[in-house]
Amino acid sequence: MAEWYDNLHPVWQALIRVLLFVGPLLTMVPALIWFERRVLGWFQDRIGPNRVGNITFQKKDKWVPEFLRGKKIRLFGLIQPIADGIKLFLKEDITPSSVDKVIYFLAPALALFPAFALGATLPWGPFKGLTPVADVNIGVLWIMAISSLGVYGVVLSGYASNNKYSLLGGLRSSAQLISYELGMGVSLACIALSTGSLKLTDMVTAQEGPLWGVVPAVSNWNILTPHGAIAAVVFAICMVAETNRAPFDLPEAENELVAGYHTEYSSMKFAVFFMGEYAAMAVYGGIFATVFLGGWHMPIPVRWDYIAESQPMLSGVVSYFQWADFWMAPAWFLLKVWIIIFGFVWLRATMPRLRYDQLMSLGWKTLLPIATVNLIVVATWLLLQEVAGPGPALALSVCTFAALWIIFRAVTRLEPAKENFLPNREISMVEVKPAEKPEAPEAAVA
Amino acid sequence: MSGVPLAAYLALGLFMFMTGVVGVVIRRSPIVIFMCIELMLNAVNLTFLAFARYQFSPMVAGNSFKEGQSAMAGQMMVIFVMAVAAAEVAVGLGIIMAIFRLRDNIDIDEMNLLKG
Amino acid sequence: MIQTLMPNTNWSMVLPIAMVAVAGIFALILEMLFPKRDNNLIVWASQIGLLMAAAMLIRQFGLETETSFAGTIIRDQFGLAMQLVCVIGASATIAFSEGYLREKKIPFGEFYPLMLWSTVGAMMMCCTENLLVMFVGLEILSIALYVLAGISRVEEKGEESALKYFLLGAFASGFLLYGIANVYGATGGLGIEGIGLAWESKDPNVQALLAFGLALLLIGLGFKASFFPFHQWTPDVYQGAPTNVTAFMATVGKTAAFAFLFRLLESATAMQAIWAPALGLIAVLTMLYGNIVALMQKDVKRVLGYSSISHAGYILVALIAHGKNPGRIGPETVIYYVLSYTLMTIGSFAVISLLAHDGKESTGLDDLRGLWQRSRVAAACMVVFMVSLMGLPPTSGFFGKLLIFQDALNADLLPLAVVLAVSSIVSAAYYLNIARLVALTDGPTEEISFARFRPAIQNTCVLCAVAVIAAMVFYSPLTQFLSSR
Amino acid sequence: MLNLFAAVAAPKMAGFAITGELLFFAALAGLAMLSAVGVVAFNNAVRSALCLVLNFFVLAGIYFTLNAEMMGITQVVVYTGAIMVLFLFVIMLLNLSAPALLQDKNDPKTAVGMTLGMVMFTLVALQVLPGLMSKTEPGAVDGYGSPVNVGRALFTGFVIPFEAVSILLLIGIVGSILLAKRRF
Repeated sequence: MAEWYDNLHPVWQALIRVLLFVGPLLTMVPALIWFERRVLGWFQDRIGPNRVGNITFQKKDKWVPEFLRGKKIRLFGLIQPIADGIKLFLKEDITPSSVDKVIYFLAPALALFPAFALGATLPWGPFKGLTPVADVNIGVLWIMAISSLGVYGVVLSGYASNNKYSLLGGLRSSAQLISYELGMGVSLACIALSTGSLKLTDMVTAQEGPLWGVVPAVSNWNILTPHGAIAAVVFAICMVAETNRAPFDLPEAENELVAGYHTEYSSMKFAVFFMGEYAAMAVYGGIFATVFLGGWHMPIPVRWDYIAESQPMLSGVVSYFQWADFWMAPAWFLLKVWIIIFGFVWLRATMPRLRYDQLMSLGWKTLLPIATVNLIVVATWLLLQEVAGPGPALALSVCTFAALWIIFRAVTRLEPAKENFLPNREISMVEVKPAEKPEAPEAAVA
Repeated sequence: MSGVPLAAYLALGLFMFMTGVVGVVIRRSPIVIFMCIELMLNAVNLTFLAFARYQFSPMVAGNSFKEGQSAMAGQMMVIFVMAVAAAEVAVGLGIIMAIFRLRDNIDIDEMNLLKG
Repeated sequence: MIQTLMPNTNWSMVLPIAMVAVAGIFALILEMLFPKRDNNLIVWASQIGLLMAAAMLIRQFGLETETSFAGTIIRDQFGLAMQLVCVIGASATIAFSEGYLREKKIPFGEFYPLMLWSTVGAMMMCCTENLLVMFVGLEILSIALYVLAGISRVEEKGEESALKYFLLGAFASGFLLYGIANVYGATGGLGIEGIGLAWESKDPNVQALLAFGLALLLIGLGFKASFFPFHQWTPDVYQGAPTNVTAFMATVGKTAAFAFLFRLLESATAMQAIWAPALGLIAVLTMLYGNIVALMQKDVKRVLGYSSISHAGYILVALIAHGKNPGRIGPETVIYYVLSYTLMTIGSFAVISLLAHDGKESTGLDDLRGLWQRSRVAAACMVVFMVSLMGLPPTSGFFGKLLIFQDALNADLLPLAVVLAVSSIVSAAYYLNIARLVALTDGPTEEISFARFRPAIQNTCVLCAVAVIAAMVFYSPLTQFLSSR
Repeated sequence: MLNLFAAVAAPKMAGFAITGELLFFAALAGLAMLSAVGVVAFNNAVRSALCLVLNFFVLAGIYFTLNAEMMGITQVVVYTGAIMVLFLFVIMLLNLSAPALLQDKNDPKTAVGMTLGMVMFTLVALQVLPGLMSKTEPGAVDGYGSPVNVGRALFTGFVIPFEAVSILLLIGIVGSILLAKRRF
């Protein structure tokens, strides 16, 4: 990096790294809220927040440039989150009388902490020494460790509220988080195994290689490899469950639990939960982008180096791409994160909420076995690669996965499957009354 | 970490271990007793890692471990203690839940069905 | 190319253990595939697995002593023999379990895998000189036993015994671990062969750590083997747990603890000035306490619990004698005594399991009256077991005690030998009482007419009784076979 | 500031100087000791559990100071992330049906037990620890606690217990389901 940075005291360097991580994350949260509301509006064929933040300049204002006087500048509701924040901040802060005070105040902080600490190992660009707050060789384990702490905020707020619904919400959440933690961990382990390192920067570097070790022009994004694709799907589902987002937002299901663990929280304490959720969304998006989508590289998996070498006539154009790939790294990274966040919102807009038993059986009976089989396949693939070279290894590992999965399904199918769904019903929006009967004579007598 | 004597780590471990023992003896809820046992196990883990780091006694020739393996042995022990603790917790809390279902009470002082 | 990370590993050494573990997994899969509560298939699978493990063990008898897996696993005659005892114990327990569990209405197929995995832990403890492997084995053994003790979920007594066993067991393993930590600190490794060497370094710091660590280790293992001050859980848990689990706990669980204690004391011979007096005192107290308190019990499972405490004392005498002088006093005594103890204990618990009927089981001494009316053969076997536990000919218990006596005298442990003899005489009172109640008194007839009869239980009793007598008759070829070098 | 401390304390503590690292360790150790006492002293089971979480977290920090980074992070994953969550889960389940059960009454034997524990601690510490005060320089190579080294040791010398632990965890799974499932 730049010389002045290298000359700084390590403490200042660390501070800069922290600021580089926390600053964008904090600014992203309000933008995210606005983005979600707008996109949801678009999905639901309505407008969404578009009023707050319109700036109208008076004709007589002297301090604005000439061409702006009397104009109205539309910001499409971008200021809405800030207005929301002000509203929450000014609301009355109610503390119910019989809560467990210490834990009641501790819980929101505990909910926010993991969301911010989680991203400490995320690399935002190829500028080594600048982007990850700590580029330790236990990066993936760090993610596992911190994400498993997220459950405390939820469980403790549920307990401290001294409210059965809150407690139930907290319990559901802890069960959900523990269950999906496993699938997530195992699918991350697949990638760690194929990369051969637990460091996140190493994972990004490993994705710069040729695809499957065979196709030289395409870079080896983990989502493009067979095992990586499976791991990515499992990870994506677990990620949504870990952030308590729809369709896995059971801990706060309004119709069953009156908003679950944060029923008793109001004002800023509620805002902290809210912020935690959105920050977690952004950070998990970053993890997904780093582990599966090539990290800070351009969102197209092309190896510019190889193209420049093999097609010298293109080198002029390619050098431009190389430049963009390197210098616009944080922008690419953010772009990927936003794409993933769009996926989050899309899920929320389109998927109905799961029932509790469905949630559990999805986590334990589907995702965990898939991820475990995948882990075995990755190990086999690595072994075969040593023996037989990349091509056959890939084919064989795909076959192994198919075979293992068929065996697993065959074994589990033996148990007679219970009917898991409600019988089909007619649902109509307008209540249809049965044909009116004449009143019973007895009733009339009575 | 240089500068900190090995004895400081060991004293911390011993203190935590003793606290755990005291807790097991004086508390009445099986869950809290169990937590105190976990405290003891962690004190042991700390002791293992302190010894592993400081290599207090690497000289014993008869050990089957090669040079440099001694530090690993302590860490391995910690890993296995953690694994064992995980299994133990699953089973132990299962037992506590089962007994709670039977009698709606988990006080250790009221476990007096078995007498001679 | 692939580099092998582990040169010179001899997988055949762990094959018996792996066989038992795989048999357990196989049994679990069978339970999953055929969940019809008809467990005969699982029982047969388990027995075949144990039989194969026993065959693998016997095939290795007489081979050279050898270590493998970076010194964590050792194959010697003592370890093989003790593993064989564990396998025999598990097999005998499983043999009478099916009928008993069905009578008690706890027909879980998961019982058998847990039993087999518990055996895996015990076998691991028998074939290692490494504290880590011992600890993992001990925990596999114990955690499976916690579950098994509480397997009868509708019985408050069973759950209570499981909770007690679990809390005290976890507490004791905390002590054990702290002991291991200190020994590790003193020797720089987890192998127990380093203890003697470290002690001889004469460094006072090392010696303090070692003494502290060894004391804690002995507490932890003494809990498993239920020596005197750490025995409190034994009678309670034995009474509350299902009878077949008790039989397993009293035999295989203790066998494993004795096996490791044997190796530990052998490698700590240099420190015998530290441990020998303390352990001697513990042995005396264990023998006397177990036998005297057993006289006052009213529950037959408690009586056998206390009797097992006193037997632990007897075996401890043999262990001390060996540990004081490993060159002169061989392992034959321990192997022989543990084998005969396993057979007679499991046999007597098998007879007691006849008390279970239609989901109920009351195990007071008075309930033993008229047991002969349920099965005359089993009652006759009970007499044999009681005679053997007492230590009278013509049973293996007699020879076992004789060997311990002889070892104690050889190792200049005259007081221990005397206490052994005296406490054996004391024990005659309650053993004979049980034999009398089972074989000579009549019980209420209307209950007996309801009592059904399970042939597997009777067969187990007969096999154990025959084995107990045969172990005496064929004493010399048996010991030669078990301890062939 | 630190030098001042060292100058004041140095004559009393022969053999080693007070460094920043020592102070850092002292802070962590103090936190660990306080939270350990909290586990025993709080009457409320949830408070005890939270103290234990804090203790485990601080211990992870201490493991990092011992350069055992893999162990530190595993501590967080296993203990704070899984085991303590399970504890809290069970406490809450019991709390849902019988809140009074988790509240221990004040008991005079608490103080007695604490005192006895401290006496024992002092006795043992005086026996074992003084000789080890002089050992201030670590002997293990840096990086002995990296994931690579831990993994290599796990799959070479300790492969048998590693495989055996899988059986142990299987027992945990089967056992907990057997004990805690609602119906037979």
